[in-house]
Amino acid sequence: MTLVSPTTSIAAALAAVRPGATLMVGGFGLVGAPLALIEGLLVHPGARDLTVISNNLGEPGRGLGRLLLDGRVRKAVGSYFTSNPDVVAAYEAGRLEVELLPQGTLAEAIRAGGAGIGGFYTRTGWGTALAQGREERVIGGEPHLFHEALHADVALIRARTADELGNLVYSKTARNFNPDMATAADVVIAEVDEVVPVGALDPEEIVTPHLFVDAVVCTGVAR
Amino acid sequence: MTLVSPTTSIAAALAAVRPGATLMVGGFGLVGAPLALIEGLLVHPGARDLTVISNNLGEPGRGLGRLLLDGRVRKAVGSYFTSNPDVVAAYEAGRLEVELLPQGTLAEAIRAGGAGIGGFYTRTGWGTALAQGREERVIGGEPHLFHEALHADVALIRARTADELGNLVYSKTARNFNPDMATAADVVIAEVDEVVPVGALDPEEIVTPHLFVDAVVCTGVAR
Amino acid sequence: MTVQQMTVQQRIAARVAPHIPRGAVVNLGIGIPTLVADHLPAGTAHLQTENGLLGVGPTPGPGEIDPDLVHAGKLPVTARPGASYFASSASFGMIRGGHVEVAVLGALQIDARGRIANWALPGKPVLGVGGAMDLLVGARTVIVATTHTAKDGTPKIVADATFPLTAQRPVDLVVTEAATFAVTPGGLELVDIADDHDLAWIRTHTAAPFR
Amino acid sequence: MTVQQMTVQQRIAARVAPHIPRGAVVNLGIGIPTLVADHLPAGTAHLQTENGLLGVGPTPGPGEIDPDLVHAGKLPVTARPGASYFASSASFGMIRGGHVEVAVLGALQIDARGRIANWALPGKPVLGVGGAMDLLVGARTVIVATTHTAKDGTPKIVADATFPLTAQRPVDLVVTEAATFAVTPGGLELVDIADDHDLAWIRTHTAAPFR
Repeated sequence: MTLVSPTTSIAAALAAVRPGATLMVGGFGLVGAPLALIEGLLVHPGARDLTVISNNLGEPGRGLGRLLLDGRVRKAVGSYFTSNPDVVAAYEAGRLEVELLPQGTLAEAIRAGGAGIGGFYTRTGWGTALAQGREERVIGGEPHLFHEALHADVALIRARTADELGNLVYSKTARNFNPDMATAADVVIAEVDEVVPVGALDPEEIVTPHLFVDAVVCTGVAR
Repeated sequence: MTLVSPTTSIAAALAAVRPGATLMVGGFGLVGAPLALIEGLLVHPGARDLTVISNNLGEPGRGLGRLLLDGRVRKAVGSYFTSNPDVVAAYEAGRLEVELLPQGTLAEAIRAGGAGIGGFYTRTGWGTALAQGREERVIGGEPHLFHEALHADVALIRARTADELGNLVYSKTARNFNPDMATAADVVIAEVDEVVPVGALDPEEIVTPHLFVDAVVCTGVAR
Repeated sequence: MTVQQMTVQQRIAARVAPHIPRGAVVNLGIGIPTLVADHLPAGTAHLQTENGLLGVGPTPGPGEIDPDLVHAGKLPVTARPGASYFASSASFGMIRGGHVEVAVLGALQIDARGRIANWALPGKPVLGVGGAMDLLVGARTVIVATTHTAKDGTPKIVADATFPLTAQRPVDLVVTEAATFAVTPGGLELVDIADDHDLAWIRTHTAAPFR
Repeated sequence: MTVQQMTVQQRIAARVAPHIPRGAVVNLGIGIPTLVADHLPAGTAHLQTENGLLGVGPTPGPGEIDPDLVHAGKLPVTARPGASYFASSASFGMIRGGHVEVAVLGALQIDARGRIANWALPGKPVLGVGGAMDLLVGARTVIVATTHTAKDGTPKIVADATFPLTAQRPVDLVVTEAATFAVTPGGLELVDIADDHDLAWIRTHTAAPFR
């Protein structure tokens, strides 16, 4: 059942994050990233030894970049870490394990995890350095690579608006990985700008139906 | 480029359907089925020896059921044909080949075809009569079945509203297979109730972006 | 309407209702399972239908029917406030992905391990499966709602199914007009007998071992 | 602005623009490819960006920046009328599924078969790939927009790539400030020489065979 209230505290919602947990964190860089929840992780003692599945690991000292600098991240799974030099430094110092996936494969593996699909084949990456160790299969005459689905213990996402059931709509390109991640974790926590009454969202427009969402934190900060 | 005009004729749009073609046809039973396009097939000489991918094959004498009675369908791929006795009769008489998939596997295979995914693994159907001849694979300790993606030459779909670029929104549960099929065919023809100017649809609400749509036929019959 | 006045189908549905947790997301199969909705206190469950709606409401009145708004049995429904519509692939993503908490399904047979057959008849062409297999592997809890015996009076709960199984996954609970069985690793466990039935009747009409 | 006043990057972008069919759905990579937008007649192409927008409009003025509206290079953009937003999985479904007609990508190297390297440097940790591999396998036509030589003056078009390839799929067209090569089954074919360059320069600065 969704815990939706404009007053659900970040600390209460983040209690689901345990040491060693695998987190999915929405956002494309900082756009659509749940920045208040990420800040909450910095003061949550359970947030350590984390595996973070996210397209990037924030920017230097911002978003997930802060979590990295605070030594909370053991492993990062994503598609583009080079924009944050701190990630490169942590990796080269042996403080961070990195699993790199093409962005489309990352998104698809998250969607698969949420949709009960065990794994899938994509042409992307075949014949490249990222194909190493991956099973190949020819389908329709074209070589594909196998990828298993990704799943997380907790997903931290950001949306524009929730209704009181936990239905979510997003804002422009801040949508990105958030709806996919909302499907692929045992516990899904959404940070939103506003909470509206049930029935205020058009049923045709809801992107994330409430059955995916476990808790909603309203930051009340319109951007 | 999308051919969108309130006056695009059904005949012009259906010219893409050639003998022996594989069609995807949207709808769950008759709900969300492109009934005007299906009627158009009945007077289109190219519509014969067809393979039809659709959840059902209409109802007796209605929707795709008419196409079947008219002898245009060679093979049906779907999940539930028993509600139309004509399908059972045609199958038993050896006039119709049938490939039966669980409904979720059908939907996923169509989505995979549209998304450039070669194939996928699902737990659905493992250990049942529908697993016959299918590759098995244990993922995460659970047995899965492999399915290849589905693709069609032409998809006939139904939406509520198109804008003049071909962006589509649907009506309630008449959405069903239509958005998936819109992605998975070489030529996608949408039957809609109304065409509105570009910009009239909320960008957050568009379900099928116009790049998937090749032609829009406006029936102008609001239901 | 007293319990005595209800049809056997309605009595079974009424016996399922208390097993639905408040606030749960529930998918109701065609037939007896659909009737469970009538026995749930209004608004206590979120009904999902695999043709693409979360938040199924009551059956519409004759003048309120919307041909674009049906459940998986293709009959008209309404949508409750807070409802949402989605495509088939997304709907089955919810189901297979474990986001539907309870599925209530009908059955032709239930075997001693709690596996069910509900989609095909032996010796008949296999031409319809729908969403049954997906619901059975995907829903977190599966409840079977079925008459205790077939129309010819033979037991539906059998040692070995003679009809094709819908999945290898056992269901969690079997509810009939006479009894409720929990499915445990050790087999079927009788957890409830209906007021108008007794253990002797259940023993006579159940062809699988149970405790 | 005359051609002479344009930066080399702008000159390359201008040379790419005539190869974009009117009405095409186009994805522009980071760097020089992004500049191609400035050289397309307004509204003649539908720009898709893989972070979830079809219908990218011009760069906003300073007071019009929306932090929730960026392109794949994470810089602010606007949305045109008729635009739509979608999730990452849907966006890459479009790309891998062949629904993007043209991708314009940058390159570090192009080999004699028209395969490109544009995501990693040899001997460096491999920590970023983004959407490059998906675009390269998925877009129906791929155009490379690149300077003819690296910053140190060495040819980018080489017989064999020393940088890791982005895909085995060859691109269709290679456009530099000096030349345009079509990629054919037989290798690179010089189809155009820029007005301010000549064949001798191209021969000297191209390390792969071409016709």
